[in-house]
Amino acid sequence: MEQVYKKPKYLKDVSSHYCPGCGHSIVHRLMMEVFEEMGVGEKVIGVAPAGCAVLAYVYMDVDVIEAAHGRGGAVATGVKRCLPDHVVFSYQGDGDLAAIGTAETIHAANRGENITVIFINNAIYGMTGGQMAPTTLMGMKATTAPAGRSAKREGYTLDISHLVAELPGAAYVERVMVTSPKTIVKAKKAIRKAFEVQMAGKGFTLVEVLSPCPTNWKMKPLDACRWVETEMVEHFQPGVLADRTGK
Amino acid sequence: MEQVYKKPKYLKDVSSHYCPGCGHSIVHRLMMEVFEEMGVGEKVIGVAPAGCAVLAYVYMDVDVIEAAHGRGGAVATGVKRCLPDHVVFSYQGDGDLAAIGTAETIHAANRGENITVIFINNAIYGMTGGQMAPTTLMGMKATTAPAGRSAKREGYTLDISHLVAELPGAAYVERVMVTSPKTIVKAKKAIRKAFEVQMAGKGFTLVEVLSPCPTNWKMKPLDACRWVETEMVEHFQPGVLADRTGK
Amino acid sequence: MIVKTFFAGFGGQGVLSMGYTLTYAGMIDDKHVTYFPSYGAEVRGGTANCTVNVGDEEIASPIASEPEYLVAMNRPSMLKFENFIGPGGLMFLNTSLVEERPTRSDIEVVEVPANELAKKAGSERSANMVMLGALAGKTGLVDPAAFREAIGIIFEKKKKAMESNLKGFEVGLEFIKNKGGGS
Amino acid sequence: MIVKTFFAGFGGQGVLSMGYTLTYAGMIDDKHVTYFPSYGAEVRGGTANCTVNVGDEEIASPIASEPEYLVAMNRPSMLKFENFIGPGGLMFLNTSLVEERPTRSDIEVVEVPANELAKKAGSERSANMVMLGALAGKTGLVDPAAFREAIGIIFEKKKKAMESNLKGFEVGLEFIKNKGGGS
Amino acid sequence: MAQKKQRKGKIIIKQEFCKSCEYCIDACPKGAIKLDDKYNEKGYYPAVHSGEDCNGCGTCAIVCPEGIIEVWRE
Amino acid sequence: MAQKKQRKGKIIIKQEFCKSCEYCIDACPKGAIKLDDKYNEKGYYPAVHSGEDCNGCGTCAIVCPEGIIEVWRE
Amino acid sequence: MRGNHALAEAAIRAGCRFYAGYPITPQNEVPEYMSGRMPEVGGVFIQGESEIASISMVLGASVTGTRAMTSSSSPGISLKQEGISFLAGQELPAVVVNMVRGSPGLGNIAGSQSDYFQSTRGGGHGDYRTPVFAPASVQELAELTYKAFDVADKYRTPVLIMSDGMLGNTMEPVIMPEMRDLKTLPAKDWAMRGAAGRPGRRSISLILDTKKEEEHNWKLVRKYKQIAEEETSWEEYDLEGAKMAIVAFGTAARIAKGAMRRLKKDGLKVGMFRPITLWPYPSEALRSLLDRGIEEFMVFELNTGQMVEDVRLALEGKGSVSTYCRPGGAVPTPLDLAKVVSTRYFQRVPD
Amino acid sequence: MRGNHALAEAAIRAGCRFYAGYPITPQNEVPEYMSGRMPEVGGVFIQGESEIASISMVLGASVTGTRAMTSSSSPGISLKQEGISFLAGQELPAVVVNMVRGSPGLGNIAGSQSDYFQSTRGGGHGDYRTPVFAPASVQELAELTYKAFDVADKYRTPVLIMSDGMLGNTMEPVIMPEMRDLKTLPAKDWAMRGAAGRPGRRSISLILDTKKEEEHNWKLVRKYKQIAEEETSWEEYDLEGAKMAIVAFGTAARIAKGAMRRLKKDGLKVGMFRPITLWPYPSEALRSLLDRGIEEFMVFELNTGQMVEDVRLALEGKGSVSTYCRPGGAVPTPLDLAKVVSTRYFQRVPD
Ligand SMILES: Cc1ncc(C[n+]2csc(CCOP(=O)(O)OP(=O)(O)O)c2C)c(N)n1
Ligand SMILES: Cc1ncc(C[n+]2csc(CCOP(=O)(O)OP(=O)(O)O)c2C)c(N)n1
Ligand code: SF4
Ligand code: SF4
Ligand code: SF4
Ligand code: SF4
Ligand code: SF4
Ligand code: SF4
Ligand SMILES: [Mg+2]
Ligand SMILES: [Mg+2]
Repeated sequence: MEQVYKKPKYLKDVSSHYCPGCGHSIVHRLMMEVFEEMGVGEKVIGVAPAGCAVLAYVYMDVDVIEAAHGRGGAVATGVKRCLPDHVVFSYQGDGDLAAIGTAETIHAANRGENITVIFINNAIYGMTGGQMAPTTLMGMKATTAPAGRSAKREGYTLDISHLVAELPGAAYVERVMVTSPKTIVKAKKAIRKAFEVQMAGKGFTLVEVLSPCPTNWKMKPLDACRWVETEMVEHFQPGVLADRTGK
Repeated sequence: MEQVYKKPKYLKDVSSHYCPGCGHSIVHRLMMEVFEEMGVGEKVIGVAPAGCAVLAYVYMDVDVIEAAHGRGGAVATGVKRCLPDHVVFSYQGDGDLAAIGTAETIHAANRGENITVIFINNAIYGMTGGQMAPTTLMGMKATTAPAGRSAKREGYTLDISHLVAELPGAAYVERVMVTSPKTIVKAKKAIRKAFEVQMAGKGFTLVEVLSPCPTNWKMKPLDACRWVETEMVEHFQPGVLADRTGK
Repeated sequence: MIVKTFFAGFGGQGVLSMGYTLTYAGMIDDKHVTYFPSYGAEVRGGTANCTVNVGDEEIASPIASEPEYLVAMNRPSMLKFENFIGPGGLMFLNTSLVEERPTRSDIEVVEVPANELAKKAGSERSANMVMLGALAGKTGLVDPAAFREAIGIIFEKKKKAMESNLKGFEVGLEFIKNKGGGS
Repeated sequence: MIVKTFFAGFGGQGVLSMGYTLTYAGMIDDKHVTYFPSYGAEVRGGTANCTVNVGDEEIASPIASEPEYLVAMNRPSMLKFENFIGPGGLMFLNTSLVEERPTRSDIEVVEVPANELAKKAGSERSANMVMLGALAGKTGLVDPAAFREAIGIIFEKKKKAMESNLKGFEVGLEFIKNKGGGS
Repeated sequence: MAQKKQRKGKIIIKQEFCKSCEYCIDACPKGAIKLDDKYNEKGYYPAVHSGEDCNGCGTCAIVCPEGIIEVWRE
Repeated sequence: MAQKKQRKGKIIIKQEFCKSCEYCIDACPKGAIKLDDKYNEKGYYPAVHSGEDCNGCGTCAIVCPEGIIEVWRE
Repeated sequence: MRGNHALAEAAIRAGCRFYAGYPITPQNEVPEYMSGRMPEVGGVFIQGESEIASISMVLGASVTGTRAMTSSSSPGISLKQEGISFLAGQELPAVVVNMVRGSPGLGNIAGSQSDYFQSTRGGGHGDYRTPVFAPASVQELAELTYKAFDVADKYRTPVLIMSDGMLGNTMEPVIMPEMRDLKTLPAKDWAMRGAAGRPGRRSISLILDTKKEEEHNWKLVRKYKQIAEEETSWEEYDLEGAKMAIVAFGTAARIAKGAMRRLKKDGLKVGMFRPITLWPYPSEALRSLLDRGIEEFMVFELNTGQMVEDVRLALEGKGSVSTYCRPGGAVPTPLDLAKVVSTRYFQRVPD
Repeated sequence: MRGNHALAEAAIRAGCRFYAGYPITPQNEVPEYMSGRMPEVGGVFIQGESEIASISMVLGASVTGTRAMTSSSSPGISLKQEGISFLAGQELPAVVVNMVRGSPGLGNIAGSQSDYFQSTRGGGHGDYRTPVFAPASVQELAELTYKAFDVADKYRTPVLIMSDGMLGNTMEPVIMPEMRDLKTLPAKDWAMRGAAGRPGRRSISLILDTKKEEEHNWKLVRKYKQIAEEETSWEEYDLEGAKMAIVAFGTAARIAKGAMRRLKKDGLKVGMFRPITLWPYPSEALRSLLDRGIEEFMVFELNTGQMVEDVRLALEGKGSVSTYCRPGGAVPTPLDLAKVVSTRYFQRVPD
């Protein structure tokens, strides 16, 4: 028999600290598969966030820098400008990228920095224990929105990828999810596309991944996936939000 | 004879530090006229920026707080949440609002904070002496973009009002200019509209004013006005960018 | 005297709730108490632990060095924390989930098949309270009446949980009595 | 000895350029020099000033207290800075733009109709160099040859400006000589 | 149509605050403002009534950054 | 159409890393995975081959967050 | 009550009606508690988009005269330094809580005292100081938070609470201070609530005229001197007849108390001096121990040695100072400390 | 050359090939110069969207082994504190320039030394220290900037240049250090340039295990000790036979030199001790003045009194210390200082 699937080369053989069914783990694996398939693993420099993925370097066998919370876009900019031929990514959660890191995200995109941002949207602050994120859905409860998010008090669910997509520096922006075999395959394609666009020097790329956080949503993993597919997509429609690669 | 124009009540009778023909002065006056006409002057609390308008309180006879550079959106939020019946504005330049203050601007808008932001876009850092702003036009020279802004190096001209307008919390967003009698009258109407929307409790309002900075553009005042009307409007089209007041 | 108890297990096993109940009971029993849960990123991956100090004098440090009692609700906890216990200390081991036994010989192992007992008593989820009953019975750290009162207050608004927890606690207490331990 | 000169006027009058030229000339003349312009928000509203120290020893502080020489290119500068000058100091006053005279009697006022002289010499814009020529002639602070060299270098790439500036400088120098001042 | 009677107006400019931006001059439909030929305290040539008739339309006041033009009309 | 011959496959799950999320179970078109009835080291009931035929489609590997399923196919 | 909850509830009772903060371990329970509690008392809770936004919101709230608070932990507190400097410069009251973690960088979330310098020497720019309270029990966490609001208002200054995750997450019985009636709080005649019937007010820190800025600086210095005279606070334990003093604050002092019990049993005459305000530092009180016959000082800190500078400054070269420092979130046991102390004791203290 | 330009050019010559900064007076000439100069040498200039973004970019650049710098002034430096703490924690070299202004808050843009505490006591969170260079002339501004890059690389630490707008805007003749050939710079075997032929590297500061974080902290302490041994630097003026020493740094020292000339003329025996590194502070050298018969010290600072603490710590209670402090951007003249010094001199120094 022939082996049709094995752990990708750049994914280290250690057990992760992620909760059961966490989307972070899936995305880590997809990225490592893509690097292996593209043959770029040894040219990759990644930036890890403050967030549940802070320990990404424990799993990814590529160069990884830990950024201060929210500063991934700026740190990656510094790296990429010094090493323009390397493959540089910033991996960020929704709090990291869309709250404290708003300015760094918008401006890295607006400068058209030739980097790839992998944006894990789980509509919550995972690492710190379930506080409200900018991406938290209306009515959804969080430990800092115990009565459920209301527009009057907490403001609206923020679609930051949409804002990024409006910027001329954004070469490719796509939203995907990792909730089923089909969506996972699609997510991987998007990730690969983003890195290819970066390699072609076309500018800023971002892949937003709608990602289950069973722990803070207080759901079973499979229920969390169904919730993404039914509730989250209502506000965050998957698809290509910007494609300026033709130019 | 009857007096048809006199200095508005809330504009103090002192000579300003602004350069000849500076748009800041015009906008100050328009705001004070609006407060007088609306009869709200004694309920106004304003937030001044770091920028050429840092001394706004010297001219405006209303309560004024000086914010740290870029934080006007957040300071005004703190004020308004404590005094919901007062009229609260944040007055900010393009560096203040669209560079260092990006996160505060986007999130105040996204929360639908019931405040008014007066945004003076002069495509340059005025106070610090002509450095590039996020709003600097492509090809335009600045002291930190001596070869002229190029997308590859400095990124694209940022239309932050457009981003703000995309947010559901933004009740009213309009872009105007202060370059001629006609545009000034229009600008005043927009400012009045924004404050009326705030008084009606409908959410975040922003008026972007394309504003001449003859000094840093190295132009005569009248030439600066013509430059706004011909060059700046190419990228920053005046008009209503968002109106969610119907709801 | 200050007595330190360390509780460990996976997140789902109600480990923090065990510690909290002991703390509350200690307070009712007019003791000095501190409760210190594991917090933050440690919690990822589903393990949880907490330290409870109960004493008749002011408690210096809420965290435990060489606790007198260790409650290990699963195998990883037993392995990881076995060496924490002070010499002569007790390990309360949930033998429903752990087959092995600790290697140290200077501690006493109190074997409690908590999940089985709880299941028998009606709800496997109250295995933690079974264990707490065993701890209360074996050590006499805090008066059982105080435990009952504490459970009553903590679960005031969840009658069903209160009942099954109280039941679990009694089962554990009973189990130890029958086993001949206890103070 | 360190001699401090303070230049003031509106932005458009080439005030900073006067100071810069003096500094450069001082360097060529092998003196210790510092040049310190007004900067930042002070500059809004169109006024400008700068301090130049020239000496034969290391210069402690680049800013001027009680400067020996004040160059006032307009009325507000005269009024604002008149009290800065040390007793016995000189004020070079641009009488083309200022009708009044300072009230202090312990300073000497050197009246130079700089704009008029410059206009006559061909370009009103070189009024600053006229003034500088007068300063050089009156004080002997730095050798005129060094000034000429400095202007030559600073305006190397702008031949027309260089020529009109040189001309202005000579006119000022001449003016003072004829006036009978100078060292 | 009968020709409308030209209304009469008057302006007062606080010259010492004027910065010579010329906005009022550019805006005045009647050419009723010009720059003075003497510097003011600040060193600017301030705006001044040119002698042409003013109609009191107030346009100059609308554009003046310094807010120093007062306008009267019959 | 003739019925396609079912291909044969095989999976190996690194049980000690499994966290019992059940994604593989849900995803397997053949129902070839179930949860084991014994806790693993981490305290989870790990996934295990259910006894049903596996066709080596690899779907389980695609969804497994831990990347611990290896798949073979004829 | 859990430390973080006790702190939050004490703030509410002190009249805090505005809280803005951003999540960070180990103080998440503060914003979480506030998010539920503020609406109950008609106050405002906002989760800011960042620590910077949060402290800026607090500044805005404070200007209106509202008692306002923010909280964070080390990296987040670094981000607030500009804001704290502005609050100090504009003379606005506010309470800023720092649940310190092991650092630099992201560090970890364990109990630490590594931000002592930052807290006491104004981590922000410029000539200013902030009162810093260092509680050593959950009870004191509540009491000092309560008091911090009064001190902040009285002197128009930001006040820091410096504690750590160990205290913040410890649950202990607490007697809560009473709920303040907002109407009884002293009026703030400087606050902005609209300029009805008076000229516009300003709250600024840009003072371009160097003479005026210098005057402003000296005015602040006078205020700081007054705070030093009136608010310096410390506690002494068993110092009567002691031969050696442990100097420790916060969590470290708590551990030291445990160590002292052991040392006492062993017959050692060791007392403890516990600064409660880290700034103003109780220098005179500490120096006076010399007059009381104590020559030997051991500074015990959960960092690499920061407060020891204040101890040295206070003692002015007199006495003998040693340290036991444990940085990085390492929290030694009372026994660990007792061992170090007794070694030193027998080396140095003459029988 | 203007101070800010000299600084920027010296950085380029030291091999700096990455600059990110955000405008703020009085250091705008640094980014302005860099924006034109960097492209000429094949380096990178970015105007960051904020000070925080800028220092984060510098961190990214530094990880790749590129010599990198950022610059700002007081409020902007407060915003960089988190980033500086991260650089220190991740042991990454970088040069951070602070052209201090009168503060707190927005303050003004005049020359000031009010960020002494912030610079020397790690305004950011955690147990770290950064070397701080304090130049006193435009020439030294260039030289110390040049050196800062070497020190940063050698010890893998951020290095601060603390100066002010007076020096930054002063034009003086400067002899520029030579242009470094980048190939001659020592290799950085820790830098990330992709993981070709080796496992992935990491540059981190999150160390959840408190034991490891404690070890990391002690490792940093050892490094700081080494820096203190090898890099401490100061200058002495006329101290031989002096009866009194002025202690001053940077711009203040420059003014003091002028004052000394006057005092010398008047026959006073006054020397000056000028710390060049503010951290590590030249404590031993200062203390040794006691052995050289100097008992009287006057600390002269352009703030409300910050360095005086380091002087007191160094002197360990010996000698007599007075201060002349001028905060808020006020810059006294040599004469002002001379008067204060001579008053004190005649009070204290026995004939
Ligand atoms: C300056 C700073 N503020 C706050 C934190 C605490 N913190 C760490 S991760 C995080 C947010 C995590 O949420 P998200 O970015 O959505 O990532 P997730 O864990 O959900 O993947 C926060 C607030 C920090 N480390 N640094
Ligand atoms: C934290 C901080 N960074 C930088 C500055 C310096 N600064 C003051 S105003 C300003 C920008 C001015 O530009 P803009 O906001 O466009 O206002 P304008 O002067 O053009 O009206 C800058 C960078 C500051 N005061 N604080
Ligand atoms: S808390 Fe949520 S995001 Fe974090 S590891 Fe667990 S499931 Fe994943
Ligand atoms: S610099 Fe520009 S924006 Fe500032 S006052 Fe002058 S003209 Fe106005
Ligand atoms: S009021 Fe009208 S007509 Fe009269 S001066 Fe002004 S613009 Fe001209
Ligand atoms: S518009 Fe005003 S400031 Fe400008 S020239 Fe006319 S009067 Fe003067
Ligand atoms: S390879 Fe396909 S058939 Fe086999 S177990 Fe996996 S999902 Fe099921
Ligand atoms: S998907 Fe992976 S982790 Fe989840 S149950 Fe299956 S094998 Fe276990
Ligand atoms: Mg998240
Ligand atoms: Mg601007």
